Amino acid sequence: MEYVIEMLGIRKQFGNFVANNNITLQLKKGEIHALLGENGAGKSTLMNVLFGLYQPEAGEIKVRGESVKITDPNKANDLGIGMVHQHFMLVENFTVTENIILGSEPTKLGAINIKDAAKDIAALSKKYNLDVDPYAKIEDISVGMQQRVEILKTLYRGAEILIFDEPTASLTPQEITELMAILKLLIKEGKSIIIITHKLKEIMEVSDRVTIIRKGEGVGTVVTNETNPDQLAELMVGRQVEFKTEKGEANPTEEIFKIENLVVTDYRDVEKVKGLNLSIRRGEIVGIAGIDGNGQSELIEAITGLRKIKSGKVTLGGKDITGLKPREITETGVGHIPQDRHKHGLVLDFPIGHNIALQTYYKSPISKGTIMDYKKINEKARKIIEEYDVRTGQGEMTPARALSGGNQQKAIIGREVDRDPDLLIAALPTRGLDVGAIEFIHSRLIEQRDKGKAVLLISFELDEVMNVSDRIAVIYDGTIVDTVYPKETSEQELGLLMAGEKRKAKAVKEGNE
Amino acid sequence: ACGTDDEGTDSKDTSKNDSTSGSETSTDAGSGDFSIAMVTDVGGVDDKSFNQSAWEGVQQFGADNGLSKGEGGFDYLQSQSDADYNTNLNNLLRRDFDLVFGVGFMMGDAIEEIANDNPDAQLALIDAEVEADNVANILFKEQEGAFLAGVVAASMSESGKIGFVGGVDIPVINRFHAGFIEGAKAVNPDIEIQVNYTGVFDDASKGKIAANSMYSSGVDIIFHAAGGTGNGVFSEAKERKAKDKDANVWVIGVDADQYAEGQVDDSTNITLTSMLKGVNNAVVDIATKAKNGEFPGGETTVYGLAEDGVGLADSRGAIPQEVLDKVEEYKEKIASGEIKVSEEKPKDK
Amino acid sequence: MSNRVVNLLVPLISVVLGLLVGGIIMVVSGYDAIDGYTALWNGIFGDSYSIGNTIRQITPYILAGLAVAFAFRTGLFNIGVEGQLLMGWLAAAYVGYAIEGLPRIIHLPLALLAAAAAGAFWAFIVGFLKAKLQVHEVIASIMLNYTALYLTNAAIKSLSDGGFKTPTVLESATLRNQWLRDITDNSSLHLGIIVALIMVVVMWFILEKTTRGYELKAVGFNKNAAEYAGMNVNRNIILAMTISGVFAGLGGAMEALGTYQNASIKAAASGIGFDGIAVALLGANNPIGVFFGASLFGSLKYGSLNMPNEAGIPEEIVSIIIAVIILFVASGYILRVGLQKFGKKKEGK
Amino acid sequence: MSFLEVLYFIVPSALLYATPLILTGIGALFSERAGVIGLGVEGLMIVGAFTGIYINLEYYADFGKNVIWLALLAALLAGAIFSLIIAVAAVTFRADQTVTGVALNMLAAAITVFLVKLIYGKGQTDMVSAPLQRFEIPYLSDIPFLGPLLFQNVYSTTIIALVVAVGAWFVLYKMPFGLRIRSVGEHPMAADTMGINVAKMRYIGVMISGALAGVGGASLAMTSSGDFSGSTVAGQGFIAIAAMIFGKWHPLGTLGAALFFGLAQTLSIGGGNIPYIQDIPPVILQVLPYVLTILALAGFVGKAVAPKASGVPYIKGKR
Ligand SMILES: Nc1ncnc2c1ncn2[C@@H]1O[C@H](COP(=O)(O)OP(=O)(O)OP(=O)(O)O)[C@@H](O)[C@H]1O
Ligand SMILES: Nc1ncnc2c1ncn2[C@@H]1O[C@H](COP(=O)(O)OP(=O)(O)OP(=O)(O)O)[C@@H](O)[C@H]1O
Ligand SMILES: [Mg+2]
Ligand SMILES: [Mg+2]
Repeated sequence: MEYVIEMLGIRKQFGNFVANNNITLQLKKGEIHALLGENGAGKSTLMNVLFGLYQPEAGEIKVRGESVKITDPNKANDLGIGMVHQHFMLVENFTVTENIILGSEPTKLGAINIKDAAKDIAALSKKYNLDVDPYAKIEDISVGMQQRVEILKTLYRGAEILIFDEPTASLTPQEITELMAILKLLIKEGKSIIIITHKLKEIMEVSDRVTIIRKGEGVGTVVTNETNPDQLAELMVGRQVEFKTEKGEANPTEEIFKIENLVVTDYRDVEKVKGLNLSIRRGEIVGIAGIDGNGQSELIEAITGLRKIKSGKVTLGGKDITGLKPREITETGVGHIPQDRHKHGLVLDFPIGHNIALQTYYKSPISKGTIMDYKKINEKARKIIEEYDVRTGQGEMTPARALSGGNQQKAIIGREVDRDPDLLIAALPTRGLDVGAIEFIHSRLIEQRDKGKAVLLISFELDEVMNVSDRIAVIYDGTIVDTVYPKETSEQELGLLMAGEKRKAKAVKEGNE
Repeated sequence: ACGTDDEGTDSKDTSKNDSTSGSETSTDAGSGDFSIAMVTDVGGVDDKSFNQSAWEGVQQFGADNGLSKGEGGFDYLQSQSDADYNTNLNNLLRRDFDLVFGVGFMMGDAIEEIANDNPDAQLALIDAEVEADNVANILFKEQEGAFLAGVVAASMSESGKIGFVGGVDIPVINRFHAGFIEGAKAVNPDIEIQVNYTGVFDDASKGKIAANSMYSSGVDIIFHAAGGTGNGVFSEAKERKAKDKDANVWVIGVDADQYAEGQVDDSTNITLTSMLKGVNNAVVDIATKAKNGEFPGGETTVYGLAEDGVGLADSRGAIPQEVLDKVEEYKEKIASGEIKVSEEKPKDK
Repeated sequence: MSNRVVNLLVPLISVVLGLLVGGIIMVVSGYDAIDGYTALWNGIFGDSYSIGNTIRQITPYILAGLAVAFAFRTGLFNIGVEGQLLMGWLAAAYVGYAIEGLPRIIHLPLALLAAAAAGAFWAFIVGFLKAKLQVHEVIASIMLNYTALYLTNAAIKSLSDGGFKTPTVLESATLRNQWLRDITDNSSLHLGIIVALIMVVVMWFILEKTTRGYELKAVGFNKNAAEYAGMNVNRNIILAMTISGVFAGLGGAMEALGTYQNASIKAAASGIGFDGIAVALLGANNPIGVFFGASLFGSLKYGSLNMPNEAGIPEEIVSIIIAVIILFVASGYILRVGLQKFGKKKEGK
Repeated sequence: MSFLEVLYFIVPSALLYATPLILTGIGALFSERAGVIGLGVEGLMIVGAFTGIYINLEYYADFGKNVIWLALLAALLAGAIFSLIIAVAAVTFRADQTVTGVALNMLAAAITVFLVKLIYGKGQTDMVSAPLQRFEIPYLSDIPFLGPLLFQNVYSTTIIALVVAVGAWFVLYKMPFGLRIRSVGEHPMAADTMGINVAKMRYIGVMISGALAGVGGASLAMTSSGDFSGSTVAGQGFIAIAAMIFGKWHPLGTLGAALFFGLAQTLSIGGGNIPYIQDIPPVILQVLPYVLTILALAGFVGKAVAPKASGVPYIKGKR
């Protein structure tokens, strides 16, 4: 048996905290090896050790049978190891080419030979079917393309072993499909791959073997063909996990939220939402399915008051909230779980307790007049931490930054739900979370629904939309092209709708009538 | 802050070792002697200007009376900022110096306060006036010296254009300005005089640009009263001279003899002359009076041309005799009171 | 070792290391370090006069430090404290002498208020430019520092009819207090220290107790999240800058109504604003920390005056020491690592 | 003055004033591009000014007029070495970079004056015998209009500054080194994963800032004041930082901004001799350069974006 990588008994400590304890992972040549574990289990840490970003306290690493010390990423590159990180490692204001050649730039007379580099990259991207524009700036391209750039970075350096840390967390289903194809192509070209993902479906689909770690300890390695998602989940969490969130029938009552002919432009003044109509009733979850970039962000920003509305009308509980300030809208009864929890959801430098007050700091009982009551805030924070099972180091005084993504997300949801809004907008609420956390968040959304609230769920993941929503509105090119019920539709049909296909068909049909 | 005027020196005869270096501090002079000390403003005793001149006077007095530096003899303290004046004055009084000088117009308030708090102390204030019985005020008629500088400049100018570069626009500098203009106009009523207050005493770049602008427009002689800013005037003039031997550019220095500042090379110097302000002589004068029990407390002593308090430095041949004669002529008229020089700069140029 | 102990040890060790470096430099330069530090100590604590003046020196540093710290806490770098302080200085002096016939209980607060308003206005410009026109606050404030210097100089000139200082503030507006002077042997200690201490509490209160402070901090740390939470980001930026300017302006009032009793023309920046940056950083941008930072900074600065006086050592040595202390405090990370290792070794034994 | 005379005076003066700003501003730019705030350039300029003047005074006897080159070189080295304090504190010890810069400025000002007192026994040096001097560029200076405007009164340091500006642009935007240094200032972790030694690049960036600010300080001292004292540099380092921000962290932008300052400063000081301008009250002229800058920034320059990671210590593995 030929192993290209062997990590034997790896131990990595941060201070007194053991992130990896005696973990073993063996990668066969030409296989796709999945690495599975809960948030904070130590997956990224293990891979960072392999890539030379961290030095292990104990253990041995063998590459192609030879024992090596990977002191820094340079060394990893030399050994043919490339890594696509969980958070992209791209310089935003560099071009694709610049990002790829950084550190091993081809030169002509001392100057960077951008032209030749771009040509090489174009050739490489053709060979592996990784479509990129060599001259585009990173900040201008889609997440999917950014990921392709990341992959090209490793290939450009001649990597034979590729590590993917949660590559699908921020991709659209289409992009995920493409990525899976690319992975298989890479294997065909003789590469070996380690992939971290929380999505068991993907593991089942693409991997050959799976290594599972739990709380920093290796649980074992299984052959994909000989296992199933339930077993994997159990190995990962240490108990049985329910996938499909338990959900009763919805009892929608009166219409509470209504969007009429909404038109919104983006920062370049290009129309992104083009006459959109939507309504939500109390006691129902409406999921918005769609491919990223079809106006979802603009839609959310418009209804929460963060972006100017060009025309149209938004009402909540009969009250016209069109063009109101964010605060006025929140006050009317809107809760919002933002898409980017770091950027918009939290003040990372505040303790988690202070973050709980972010929407309500100016109101009794959190404050009296202009005086904050931090005792009350902390009390409330403790309540939410307890209720939502937010795992913190030092309770409400833990800096938000020090929480894992899943726990940050739980805190945000706790904060928003606690305000008891009539409408809860949840944008990509489970991105990057492990199955346990996902399950928890989903059941909270459903709980809201059952309390008679309206929930608007925006997600790129069909699974999530199908499982959680009571009604699915498909967004395409700035309008809702169709509304379907999860039970009456299939992923297939949704996919077509999201790609704008069915609409045409329907339109033709309607035209014929 | 304000090193009031100017700068300039004959660095050769400045004793280089009156530094703050500690070795000589604690020497004790024979007690019973009359001891004096001074507080500089932010310039310091080597500012090539009136602080330095005052310190020379203090040392002179010390030498004349067989005193040595330190307790019971003579000493100084330097101020880093306006906030230090009180403390420095007070520190010296506590060390029992018999007479303490405050140098510079900025020190007026501090002297007044210290004088009121210490009615038995004897203080002297240079360049400003306060009302206190135990303070001897020392003023100079800068305008009279500047008048002579104006006479020289107007007489020597070939282009009929001369310039004045000032530091901050304050009364002391205005006196230089006023005298210079009156002197120049006395010789040549049609002379064009460019005036530039740079607004700072410590930015040579500004002095340099100001001088450049003046020389570029045909000015051939610049009188400066701008402290460190004036360094820029010298460097501009020297540069022009270095580049073109025939360039007709001159600077008139201020306060001390600024001949050294004008040295271009071994044979060339662009310092026409300097307007001297005899702070050193005034210090010796007042200290001697005090020692003899004639301390002019509560009075203001003004040093003008008549008292040899101001004057022109040796021009080392740069100024022809006939001009020197003319200067002498005016000097007498001013000293005798026949010509009275204004202290106020002309309104609106 | 517990975190709290480490947090206390880091500045302490820094101070010790700074003094050590200073001592080494003195010895290498041929001075007597023991004499030097004795002089420094005496300069700070030697007698009631020194203590009084040390406190007086600390006062504006506290306020300048608060100004910088407040801005930092709200995500802004106020390098313009210097200019705001000058504006406050002038405003306090003007109100202090120009408005007659008011009782002290009204006049003094009014003069303080004027200073606060002037400083606030000057800082408001910076905040406004940043919030509305995306002008980087660092350039805007550097430029406004110079602008303030020249503007206040021109204003003082015209207020004093061509002189260099405004009239002395009236009795009804002064911060001077005879009792404070009496107990400190006529030092220039004034009531300003009380104002400064009150402002320490005010800053703490605003930031830690009020909803506004919560908003300001949120905007400072994460504009986007603040906007999502319905806060008006632009208004908060402007407000943060303006409040910072209030502290700076009051710093100017300390000088105008306490130390100098007037405003006079400055040939260069006062330096207090820049020192305020160091103070804020020494104090970790925390109001209580600023108080200690200013105390350390002000004591060393003031005590340094006694080094040339008593030991003949240039006072620059103290600035070197302060800079080294700041560097060590800033490099706290490495000290912490060292302490942790040290702590472990001890535990191990 | 005639219009032409005015121009012939303004342009060379503006260049003179701008020269140290260009050098220092671009120095600061290298530091910030590498992710370390350049606030310490004021102090580095002071070190350069002191070193330049000291060498010039001490070695004039040995080298004659050529001593200026030795002085500039020494200032370059002194600046680079002194900047190591920033590098060690900010990069290795992860110190707050603003603090480090402020402390360095204080340290530089104190140490240089302390040394002057120690060496010369007084608070300022004598004037140097070999200041930097203007010269004419042969042939070019004979070109009508442009000759007197640009080529008749040139300082070697101005030429150096222009070369540095263009060179910096080339290095930063065309060479591997520049790509790497910028990557470290934008996204050090990305650079790290690409095998770039973040600490090393930051050290280099800081030391380039020290070297250029050192030359800038020396050139300032040797052209304008001719001596060294505590007030020789007097805030020019901060103006240089302003120029760098004004120039949007771009070498040619910095060059433009520095020239703009030079022009505004010249207009304000020389304005007294220029028709129309001479009727403006002096205080307006004095504040003109500063107000113009603010107006320019507010009016049309727009938002400047600092290198993303500037001011943030890089700690491996930290998010
Ligand atoms: N730089 C660090 N310093 C201290 N502790 C760390 C550091 N990085 C990770 N940890 C700790 O190590 C644990 C494992 O982190 P790691 O990033 O490997 O988790 P993960 O399995 O990748 O999680 P996720 O699924 O959320 O990506 C975390 O719980 C965290 O407490
Ligand atoms: N420098 C650090 N110090 C302490 N904990 C850290 C550090 N870096 C990472 N961690 C912790 O490591 C854990 C996992 O990190 P990781 O980046 O994988 O988080 P995550 O849960 O996937 O979040 P997200 O998906 O939002 O990035 C978290 O608990 C995080 O807080
Ligand atoms: Mg991870
Ligand atoms: Mg994750």
